[in-house]
Amino acid sequence: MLLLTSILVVPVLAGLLCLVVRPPRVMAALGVLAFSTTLGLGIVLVRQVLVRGVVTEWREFLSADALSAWMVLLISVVSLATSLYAGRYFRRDVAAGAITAGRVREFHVLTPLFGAGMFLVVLANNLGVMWAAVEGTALSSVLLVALYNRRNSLEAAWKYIILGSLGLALALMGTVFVYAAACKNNPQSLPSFNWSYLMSVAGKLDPHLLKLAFVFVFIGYGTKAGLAPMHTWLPDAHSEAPSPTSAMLSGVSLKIALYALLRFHILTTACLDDGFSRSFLLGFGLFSMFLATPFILIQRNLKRMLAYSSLEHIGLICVGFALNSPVTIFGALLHMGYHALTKPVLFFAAGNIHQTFHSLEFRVIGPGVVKVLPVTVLLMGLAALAAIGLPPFGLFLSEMTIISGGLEAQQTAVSVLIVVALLASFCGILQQLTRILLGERKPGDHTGDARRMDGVPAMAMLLGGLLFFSVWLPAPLLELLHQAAGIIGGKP
Amino acid sequence: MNLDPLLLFLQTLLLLLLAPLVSGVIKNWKAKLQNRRGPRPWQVYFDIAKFLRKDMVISEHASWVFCFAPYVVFLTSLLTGLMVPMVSLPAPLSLFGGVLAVVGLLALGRFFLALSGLDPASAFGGMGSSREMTISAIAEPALMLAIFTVAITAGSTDLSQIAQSTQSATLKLLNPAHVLAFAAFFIVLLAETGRIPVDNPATHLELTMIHEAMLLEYSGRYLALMEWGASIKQLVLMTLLLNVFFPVGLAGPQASAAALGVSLIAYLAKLLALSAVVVVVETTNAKLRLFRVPDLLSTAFVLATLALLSSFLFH
Amino acid sequence: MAALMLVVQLLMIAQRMLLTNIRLFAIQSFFLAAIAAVVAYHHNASHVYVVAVLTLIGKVIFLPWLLTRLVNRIQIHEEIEPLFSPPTSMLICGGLTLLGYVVARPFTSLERLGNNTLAIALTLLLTGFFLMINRRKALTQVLALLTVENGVMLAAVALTTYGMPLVVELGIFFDVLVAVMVLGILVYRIRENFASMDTSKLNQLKG
Amino acid sequence: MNAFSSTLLTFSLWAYVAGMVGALLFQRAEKLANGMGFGFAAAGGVFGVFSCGAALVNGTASAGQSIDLFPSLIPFVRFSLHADALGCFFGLIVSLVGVALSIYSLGYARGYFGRKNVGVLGALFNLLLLATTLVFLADNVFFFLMAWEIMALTAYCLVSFEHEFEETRNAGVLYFVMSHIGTACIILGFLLLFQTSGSYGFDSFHALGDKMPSGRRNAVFLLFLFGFGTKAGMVPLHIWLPAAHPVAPSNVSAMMSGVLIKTGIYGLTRVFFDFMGTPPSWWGVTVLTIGTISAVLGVLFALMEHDLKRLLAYHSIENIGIILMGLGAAMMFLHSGHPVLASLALIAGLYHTINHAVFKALLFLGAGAVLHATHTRNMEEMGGLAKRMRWTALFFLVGAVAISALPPLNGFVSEWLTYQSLLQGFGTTTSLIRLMFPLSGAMLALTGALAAACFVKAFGITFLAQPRSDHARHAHEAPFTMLLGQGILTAACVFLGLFPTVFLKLFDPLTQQLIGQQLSQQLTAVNGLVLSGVVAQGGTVSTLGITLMLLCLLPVPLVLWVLFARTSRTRIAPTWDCGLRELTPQMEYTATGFSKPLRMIFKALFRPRREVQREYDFSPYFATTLRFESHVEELFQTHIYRPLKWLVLRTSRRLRALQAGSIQAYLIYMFVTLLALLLFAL
Repeated sequence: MLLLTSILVVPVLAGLLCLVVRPPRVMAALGVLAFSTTLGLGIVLVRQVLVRGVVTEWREFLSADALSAWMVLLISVVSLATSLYAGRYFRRDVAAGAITAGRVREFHVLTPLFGAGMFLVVLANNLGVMWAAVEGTALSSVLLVALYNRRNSLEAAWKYIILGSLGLALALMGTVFVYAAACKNNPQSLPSFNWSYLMSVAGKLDPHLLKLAFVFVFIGYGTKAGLAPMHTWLPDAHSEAPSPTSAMLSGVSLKIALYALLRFHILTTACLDDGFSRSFLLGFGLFSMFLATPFILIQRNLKRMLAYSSLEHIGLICVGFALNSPVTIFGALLHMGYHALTKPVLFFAAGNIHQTFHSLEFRVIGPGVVKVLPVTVLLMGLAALAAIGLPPFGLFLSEMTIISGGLEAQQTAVSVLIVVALLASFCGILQQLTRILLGERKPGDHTGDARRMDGVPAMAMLLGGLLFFSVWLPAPLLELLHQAAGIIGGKP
Repeated sequence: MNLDPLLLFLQTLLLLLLAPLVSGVIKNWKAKLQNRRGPRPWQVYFDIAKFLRKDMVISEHASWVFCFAPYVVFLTSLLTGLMVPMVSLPAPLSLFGGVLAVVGLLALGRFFLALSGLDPASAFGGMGSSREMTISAIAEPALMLAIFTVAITAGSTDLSQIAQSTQSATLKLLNPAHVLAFAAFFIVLLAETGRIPVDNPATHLELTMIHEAMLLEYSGRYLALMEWGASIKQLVLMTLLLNVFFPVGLAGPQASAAALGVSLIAYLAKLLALSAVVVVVETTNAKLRLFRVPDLLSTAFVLATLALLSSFLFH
Repeated sequence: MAALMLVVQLLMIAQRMLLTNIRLFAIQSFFLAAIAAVVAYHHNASHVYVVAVLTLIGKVIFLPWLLTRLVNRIQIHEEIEPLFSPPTSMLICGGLTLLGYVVARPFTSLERLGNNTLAIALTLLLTGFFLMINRRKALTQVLALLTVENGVMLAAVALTTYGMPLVVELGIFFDVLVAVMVLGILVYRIRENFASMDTSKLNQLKG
Repeated sequence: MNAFSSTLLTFSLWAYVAGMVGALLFQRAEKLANGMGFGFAAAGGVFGVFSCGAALVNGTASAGQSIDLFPSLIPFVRFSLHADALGCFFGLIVSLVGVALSIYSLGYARGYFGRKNVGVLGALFNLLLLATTLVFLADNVFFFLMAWEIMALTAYCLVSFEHEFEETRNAGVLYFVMSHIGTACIILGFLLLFQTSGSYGFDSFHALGDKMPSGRRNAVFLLFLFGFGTKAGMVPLHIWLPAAHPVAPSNVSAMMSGVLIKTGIYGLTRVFFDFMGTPPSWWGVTVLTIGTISAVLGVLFALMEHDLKRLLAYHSIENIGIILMGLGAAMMFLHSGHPVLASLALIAGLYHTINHAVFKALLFLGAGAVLHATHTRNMEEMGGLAKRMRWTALFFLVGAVAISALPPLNGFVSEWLTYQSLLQGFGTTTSLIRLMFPLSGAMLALTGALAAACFVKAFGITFLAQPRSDHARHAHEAPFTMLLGQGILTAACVFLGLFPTVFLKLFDPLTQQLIGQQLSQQLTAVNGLVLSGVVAQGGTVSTLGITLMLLCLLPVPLVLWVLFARTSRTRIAPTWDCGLRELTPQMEYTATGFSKPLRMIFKALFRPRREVQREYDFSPYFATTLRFESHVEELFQTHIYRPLKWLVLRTSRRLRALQAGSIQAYLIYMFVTLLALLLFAL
């Protein structure tokens, strides 16, 4: 059976179906159906990858190794949660007249396509196709960001698309250079542009050209992955998009771009076999972590704060990869997963708060949200504790893994810097959230229609998963992660 | 365990009887020095007896602490007396505690004294307790340091041990460390026994009194216990100074009756001498303002520190 | 011929009128198509012809037509006020060109059609980038983006033996088309909401 | 640890779990939740006491191997416990205090019925006990850190339990932030150890310090001192403590002040005496100095408080200081190679640890009862409670005497041991450092005296004299469970005070494990009646003897009654009021007034500020209304923390300009980065 193909096709079909079906409930259901299918397929894929190492289809046009399988899982889970949450969310928005039914349809059409694009990114073997797919995700998501036709959301969307596609143009330049390197290698025929092929000839590629290529690719995909200082679109887009989309952007989309970057990183390292690309990842990762913290400390807007925290986590993940010891890479991959399970919950909760208080400004929301939305606050609190790296949640584990791995690799200074950055963001998030979540409502505020149970299934699903995987990483998953770490670390 | 019941009994008796006399003597000599006739030395006995006979008036606001305090004050000072060698080494109860226990027990007495001052809801009592605790607090480090200086040389906190080691090397008495410590302890003694220039035992002028202020609400037998306890405490501290810092003529263990007699006489002589010094100091000095007292006590602290330093140098 | 593209680029930077800019872009894209055709003829690689044709249809005919239509639709012909004054921007572009040549020098070996196309491609990219910074109108930023794309395509044609594999070419081509459409939609909406296309008005999201 | 102890231990852990689950399940039914939560907690405590006690008594503590609580399913983490002597000792503390607190809470939590969710309170309380116990028993870095963080988190939740008040929220955040800063240091410290040992098990860290390069060794020392010191609340890292302890529910305050800050002491002991090998001399000196400073400053700040619970919180800082003095002296002795003295000092410190746990918990429970009765923490509104709450007053008085280090109670014993070790320390070295011993001894004396002054104020103003407000006037005695809780701790105070020689035996396995000495024989004389210094003729004390003698001397006054006072009668009359009509509460001495002299004497430290606003008709001496206000400033707040915070926030605001919203600027960032990287790549 065509496993990879079906992973790609199922969401596309769901998206196209949404064009024709009428009732919004059905559209939402279609999304849930599609992504739960892909999740199932993803699990099958994992087992096949563990058996065969690499799964390929269409003469290696599509191929999946451990790394891609891991990403497939993340994409499916987050998208599933999103489509679970989106149904009620938009019903409420439509009821409140914040958005038209047509736009809701747009969402239900675009979200699966967005997902499919991300699947293509991780499954495509051809680097050019991968580029096209990334561009595709950017284009589909920008319309989602602009879904509420408000001034702010348009502004955010505009910045997102301009910076994003400019970045991607640079990435394309880089990709072209890589291909050029491949051509220079055998001037006669039209060489294959498959990552697997390039890896096989990596040793013989022109190092200069590859360096140049990596610079462009780094800036390009780095922009999409929100590495500072190319991150500037990120807080805007994440805060202005409808919460389900924010969840997907923050939960996986960043990591997909990072995945694309990683592929080139692996290639470059294999060719140059020095710390060239690693130093990029390290520097920009740390810079992102440190740039994020002051913005968290003095943030006034809930979703922007969450966005900056994503920025910091991405930075941490990059550093994990850059430290390049099996332990840290493993930790970084783990961190990706846990973060993907955590961040959407926070954005969903933010969505509920937004719909109840009609604002995301801390001072407008004011203290005492717990009195209005106890369940949401409980789940949000747990997710926040996870996000700031407290046990028993897994992020604590992965962070500790990265830090200790760094010390093991004698990178004491880096580890100390990581700890400091994490500490600062901890203080910020704790202080801000305590300020709004706890306390007593101020008299005479309009908490109009508080719906206590909104979005609980989605959040509970993710948190449950988080807790479960925090205390138990099943053996196949561990094996998968170790293989993925092996791929990145260059030791298969 | 070496508890000699006879010795214990004798020393208890000595303490009980000698204490009022000492304060009587001091009062008397003071009057003489000020060209007054003054009360007879044994007047204090009569006072105590009178207090004991009188009815008691207890404040309506007072709680059980008020009635409990006099016993604590009296008994603690009596007990400390038994831990200090008076006429013979070792002190009857030296086993039960050395200098730390003595200081601690006196502090316990002071603690309840201060509480009883607060209990009747009178402003005077509160003022008295506040000042008492303040002064004792800043007197404490000087006291400890002075004692440490001798204790270190003896390598023990047991008063009898200290006295013995001091006795064993008499020239140590001229050791600057020793002298300085002696001076420091003397100043602390003045403060702890509520003497001029720190406190004026003779006055009931509200702004100057400290110790008396706490006793204002007491009458009858409780007052007797308080006064008596205070005088015992004074005797104990003086004895401490005399026999620990200046153990001349102190009888050693298992001494014969004659030796005991000699040492008793020596002790009384030293006691009278010390009282004389106290009297002179009290008459020649004016009472200090409350916020000048810390300066005096910090002087004591500095002296003790110097003592420590010099003992460090001479080791 | 690549040099001509650069000249056009510089003209665009100097030029202020919106419609003229669009036409200049069309011309530049035409040159790109021509280069592609030459390459195709040179190595008679059939699929590079496809690229040439696609470029011709897409970037020389369709996109300019679309943009012109958009311009007429939202009625903006007013002047574009740049960030830097024309002389300054000219100087900067000179610097960028220099940088392009410096970066490209080590790779002259792998140039198929000589006269350092790579350098020009890089310069196109950089100047396009600069153009984007320099202009405030939403539409000109789109144009600038497209010129950057042109630079990339030039590199693609120039550096590689037979251009990229067809799949990739197609993918890229359609992505560009869709991108421009999406951008068009956004421009239109922005125009509706802000009654202007001045991106410097888009500065509400801070912190 | 033999089978008996380990079984009981597992029982106690499961009891906590059960309490947690039960309380959460039945949170709708308050009474049931209350009973479940605190009942199970008490049971767990009892099990814990017996388990750890037994392990220490029959000396099998250190013997046992580490047992896995349950198999680990994630990499790096082993959920392994190892109840060695040190762990057991601290386990004993937490369980002992836990029992009393749980019983007390049964009554105290009723105050929340209908207002707050008692189920959550109970669950968190159990979780706190559980986590704390695990902290003491964990045998693996990751597991330790997990327990540590969960403990901190639970404490945060409990501190902000009454989160309706902003003061509470801020205090909670401050606590958690400080605690987390500490944790970061601890993490780094452990990872540095791991860098050397290459394993996460505590067993691999034993005496690791000797194998380390001195630079890293010192780094580890400082990191741990900072990290655990923050948790312990040593000066100058203490600022969170007086903020967080008062605002928590009183049973939690007691838990935090009694046990939680001791986790810091546990960490220091574990690291310095188990991991770090023989320390260089400056470590001991540092710890001793910090200890002395903490002790003195803690009590001085306590004196200035008239919020009863804040006062107690500051005293925790003081006592931590005293404990640190013991530890520091021990380290200095280890350096100079006097294991016997080292163990004496260590015992002094740890003895004071358990003593402080007991009497501070007792005092906080008393304060809780008072709060429960008068609904205020402000001493100026109390008074006269000794008549209205007889038992509470008695218990509080015992606690006060104990904490003031007065004989014959337990505070005196541990301070006596400290004095002994300091005194003997003078002879251990010939360098100038030895002057530190007597000087810190003198400071200890000062601390003790000031503490006495402070508790005369605390007890006198709170419980004696006339009520100063209607709250106090209508106060009522606490319910039985609350009294029982206090009673247990009071009994513990008396036992630890009167029978130190019995208790000292428990230290043998501990000192054996850490230093290789067993002192209980040397420390007791006259078949256990007397506590004696370790060196011959070093001085002896017997609290039991003192108590007995006091009783024996009691006849003296009684005889005098019989002789003289047969006929005298006793009248109850109003206090002498200088001829005014009557004595009103306004005329009493206030807490502020009581501490005035010391405030004046230590002016330089307190920087007192006073504002008097007087409104009068014709002469300022006959004011119609008078408003008096007096503050002292916490110099660490004003000189370290506020400027630091201000600096950080200002920098952040400056950086905010980067994200000013102009897309041109963003493009320029990208452009510049691109150019920079291009140049870098070539």
